[in-house]
Amino acid sequence: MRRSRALWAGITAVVFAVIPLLTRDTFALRVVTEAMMWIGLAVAWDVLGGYTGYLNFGHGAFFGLGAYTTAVLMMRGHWPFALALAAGGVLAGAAAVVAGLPTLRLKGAYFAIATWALARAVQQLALVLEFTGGPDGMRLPPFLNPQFFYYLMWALVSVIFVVLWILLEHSAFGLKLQAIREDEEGAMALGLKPTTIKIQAFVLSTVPAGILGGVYAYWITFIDPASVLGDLVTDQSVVMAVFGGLGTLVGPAVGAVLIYAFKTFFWAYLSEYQVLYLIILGTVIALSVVFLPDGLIGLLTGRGRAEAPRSPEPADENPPELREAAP
Amino acid sequence: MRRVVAFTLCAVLGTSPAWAQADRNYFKVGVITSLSGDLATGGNVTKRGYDLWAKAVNEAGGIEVNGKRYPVKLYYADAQSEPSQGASGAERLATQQEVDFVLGPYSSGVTLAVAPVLEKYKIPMITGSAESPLIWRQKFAYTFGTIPPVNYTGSQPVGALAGLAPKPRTAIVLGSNDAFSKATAEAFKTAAEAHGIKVLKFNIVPSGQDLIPLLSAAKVLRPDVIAFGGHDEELINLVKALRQINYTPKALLMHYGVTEPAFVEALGKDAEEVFGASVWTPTLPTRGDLLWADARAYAEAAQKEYGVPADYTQAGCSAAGIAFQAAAARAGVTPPLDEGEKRALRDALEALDIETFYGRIDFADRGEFYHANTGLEALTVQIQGRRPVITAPAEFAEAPARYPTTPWNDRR
Amino acid sequence: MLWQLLPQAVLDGLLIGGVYITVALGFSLAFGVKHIIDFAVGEWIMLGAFLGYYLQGWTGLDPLLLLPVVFAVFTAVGYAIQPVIHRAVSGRRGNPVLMGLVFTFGLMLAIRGAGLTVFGFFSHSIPSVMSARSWFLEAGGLFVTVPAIRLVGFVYAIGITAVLHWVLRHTDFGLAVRALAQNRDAAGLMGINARRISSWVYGIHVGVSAMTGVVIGSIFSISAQMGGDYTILAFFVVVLAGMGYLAGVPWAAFLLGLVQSLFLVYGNPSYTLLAVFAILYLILLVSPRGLFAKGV
Amino acid sequence: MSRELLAVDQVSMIFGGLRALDDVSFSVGSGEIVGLIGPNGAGKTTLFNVVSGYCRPSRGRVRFDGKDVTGQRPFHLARLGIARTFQIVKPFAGLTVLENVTVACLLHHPRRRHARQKAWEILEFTGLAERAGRPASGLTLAGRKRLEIAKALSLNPRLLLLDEVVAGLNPTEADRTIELILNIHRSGVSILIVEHIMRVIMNISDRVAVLNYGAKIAEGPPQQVAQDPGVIEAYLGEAAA
Repeated sequence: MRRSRALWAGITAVVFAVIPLLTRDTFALRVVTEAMMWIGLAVAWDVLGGYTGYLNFGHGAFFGLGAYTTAVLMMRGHWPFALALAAGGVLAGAAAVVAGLPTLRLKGAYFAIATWALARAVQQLALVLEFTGGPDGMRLPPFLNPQFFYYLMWALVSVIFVVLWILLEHSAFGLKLQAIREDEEGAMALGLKPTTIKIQAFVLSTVPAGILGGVYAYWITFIDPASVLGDLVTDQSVVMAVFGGLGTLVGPAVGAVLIYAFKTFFWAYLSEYQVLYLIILGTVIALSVVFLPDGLIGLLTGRGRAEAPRSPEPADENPPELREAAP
Repeated sequence: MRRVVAFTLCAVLGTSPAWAQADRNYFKVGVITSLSGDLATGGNVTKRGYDLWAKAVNEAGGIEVNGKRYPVKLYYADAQSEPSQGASGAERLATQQEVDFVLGPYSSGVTLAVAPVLEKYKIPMITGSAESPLIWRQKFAYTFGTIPPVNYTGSQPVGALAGLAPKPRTAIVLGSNDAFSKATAEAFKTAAEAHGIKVLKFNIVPSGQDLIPLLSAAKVLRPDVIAFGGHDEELINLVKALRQINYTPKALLMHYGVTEPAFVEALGKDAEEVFGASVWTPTLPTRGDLLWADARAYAEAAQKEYGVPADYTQAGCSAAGIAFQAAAARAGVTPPLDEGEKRALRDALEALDIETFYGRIDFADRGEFYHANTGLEALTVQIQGRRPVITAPAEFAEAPARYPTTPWNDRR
Repeated sequence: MLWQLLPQAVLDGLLIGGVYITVALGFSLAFGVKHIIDFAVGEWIMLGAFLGYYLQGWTGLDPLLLLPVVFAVFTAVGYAIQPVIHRAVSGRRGNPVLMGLVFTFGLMLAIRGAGLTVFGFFSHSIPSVMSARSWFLEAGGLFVTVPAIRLVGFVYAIGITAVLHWVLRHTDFGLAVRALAQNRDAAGLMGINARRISSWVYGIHVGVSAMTGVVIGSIFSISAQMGGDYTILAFFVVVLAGMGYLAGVPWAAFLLGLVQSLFLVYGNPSYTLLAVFAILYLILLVSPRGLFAKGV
Repeated sequence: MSRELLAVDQVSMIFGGLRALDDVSFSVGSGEIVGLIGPNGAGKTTLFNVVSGYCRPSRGRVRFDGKDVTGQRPFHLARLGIARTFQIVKPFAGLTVLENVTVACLLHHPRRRHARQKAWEILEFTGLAERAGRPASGLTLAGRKRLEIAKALSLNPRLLLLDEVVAGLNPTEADRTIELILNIHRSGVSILIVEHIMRVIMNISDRVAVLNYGAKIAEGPPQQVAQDPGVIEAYLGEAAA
């Protein structure tokens, strides 16, 4: 099973590598480039959301932070793109430490709200600062080479995927995250430092978002607080990961491809029904929580069925949070 | 999952049809606008403007070039209020549909992302609604706009207010922190200072902020004018807040938002006598050679087609089509346009100077308004009898400005 | 000059805070009892506001008289939806709190989409006779203007808080709710029907939020996209108060209102929201369980 | 008594107004099995929480192997060699039995592969090997309690705190668990065990300490404690209530 998965991953990667050689269609390249960006974002979100059980509702803030850092350094500091991009990733990771310190000590509920607020705080910051261009945003020098961005995105997303695959599925780190997700108190008894590990996971989740944001900025050539610091990135990453399957790497990737394909199709052919999109997106996410708690991937791999009922007691009442609240 | 990937790949790659281009006898026109997302309201207004133009042109047989008529066919791309989707849409229109020219996005953000893509493919674009001064500072060779930027339109009403008696001496200028509103507020401020009105307070505030503490503090300064840059919801909130603290300035000035029906609908008598800026109203005396003879004719056609009154955004969008129509005729280009013909079309646009139902269209070919339409006269409007009425400049004025504004409590 | 503005700024801050109380009250109750973070709280406010708007249009009555109707309708809606939420949070995947978050997040998107479809994109206002009134008070060189509609909103908020407080403290239902919040198992032993009580709690949350929408529509404006702004307000207040700690809500709301008001008058208005965020961050850093360290 | 491994010195724990532990002192010697008994609410679990670092005592000190470890966090104590089980067993439900134990083995075997090898050994030792691939959530109560022990054991502890690992099991399961505990003890691990079932405590403990209302009321060899009038009264009192 493992080997065949690796094989298929390899084949997928090779297919993606040759696409630009097969087509001269720059629009198709653009679509696939963006799809890959969403794969990277959804998978990165899942490091914290799925593996660690902390829902980051401010994923877009880190994406935007990367985008702005790259843009500011390139435009005001005249840094080369590659360096500015790396700086964007580093800054996104540093922001995760700052944001995580007060919030990751707490229960997931606080974290979810705090990250949501953080996203708005970062957006406000970009709106009032001078060097970010305020509400007017920033333009970057157009470098309109679709192949370049395609390969860059492909390489970055592949690296992100492989690194996460190794760290989460084949090294101790992933296991630690899952242990903390399942029972933080119990994990402490086994020598794990939850807050430290959670902050590491947060950084691991936000650095890719920051880097992808930087690529986005250079690719699209224009960023402003509404487009890179709005709700879109967060909303879509969450939906893609939940729909695809939390706590896996393949799940969010599949979710990203399907939802992005749906979105592209929807807006290419059904744009008269505009706002239905939100309704469909919302309904899909709400229903998948109820009927597909393991996401699409749970359905495909049968993971959902193999798992025995969670506990002999009625799964019903008493969330763990409540029980832990008692001293 | 593999099958899914494969399927998606095929679906994506399979959508690159080879269009028979040889002897096309109609124009392919790309339309990029935001039909969904935050900007969908405005985006759909622009779509109406573009659609109405296409319908009228085709009813007349098409665009007349060298005595022959070529119909137009519109190809849409929904920017979804996202710059990236706008750029993506532009790429599709340029490479798959191979459009001859493009009618542009609603917002300046999307325009700024779309313009470089079209630059690359050398496809001329006219936006009928983006009005941020930023666009024109970028000096895109192929991007034009029919609506003058806000710093061009925003100063006219301030000047008009300064000419009223008794002359307003002091003003408070507030703006919401988004690109359009901030530029509007800055234009108001600059113009006020130029006309000798003292600006007591100038603040840019976060969008959606409850302004009552700020207005309470401002009330103490007793400003003659309160000028505010914002969008519909914020305009309504501002008027309601002033109403709540019961302060009536001599003049309350906003931008185009007051001309939207929603403004009057929401505020009723409190909307009366609020000043605004515009470049076009259905009653503007204009004279057009192409499609519609004057503003009234256009307004009637729009009302008939959509059942709602046309605003200046919609008119600006229809006018963008007319600009292309006129430029194509002058350049003598026929579909499909090759690169040289697109360049000729662009040059013709730059040289264009025509009268339309919308007013004069004359794109600047240099300066800070590069490729924005500077042929128009900015208008001062005031809500009178539940509709926007032109009060300045004098040659277009329908009625004198009501000034100073009737106190809130004295209205019927 | 500056100090003269102080009474007005403080009053405005308190009046703003008053509105925030009811934005956050139902949300805090739902969290305290059901541990549901309701991402859709702003959307309930939006839906309530539009129901008030249309009812006002049809009946011509003052929106403030329509509050009970809106409350009744949306309490029923909340009561009916709770079983679905319950099902979402008690699925096989552990972590009910997070599943509830994701579920209400989906609900939020769907309601917003539906709102945009049905109500369109334009802004409206709910006219009330009170929005045209105000009182000017002056004493000893100090003066304040009291906008009537805002005072109504303030009184409404205090009233709802008082009623809720009374119900929780002095009725059998309130006892059951408190028992449920303390300990579900024990509550079950005491013969309390946890599901029915939960449904009522969520119903009350939705009902109060929707009613608040009408008050907000009378003070400000309403649009199908307004929800997000109020969701974040609710989050702010509840985190400041300590999650699930109902008694902290009014104080947190007032603090938030005062910070905004004072900052708008005495600070740089551009940074108002940033100041609010900074304060929230600092408080979380120092006292993670809210102002009173009483959060769950 | 052999060399002192754990020393609890005049520890008090106050929650609000409630005195959960009142000036409790006792010790566990190296190689000893010490039983901790007392009626419900006597403070046994609280004492466990203090010793394993989940609660910081209001007063008093805890020493482990001669070092003061009062108030140290659980993960530090785990590193020092204190392992515990939980009365309410909560395995990492989404993980398999093997993964559960592997997490614990990571403490001394930082590489996932090595930890997994070690985990297999522990599973063999604890008799869980044939259930290794199953989700932990699917285990029976006995299996879960055993898993708790396996995880604690994986930390290579010098002191093992067992919180009611026998209660609730049927006699056969109980006997097997007792045997496992004795095996662990034989491998050189000191044990502090809380148990409700007298038979277990009396059979395996070298020494027994008795808590009642947060205070230690007796300590000594099992037989001696069983005859202590204060202890009998405490238990009778509970039975009568």
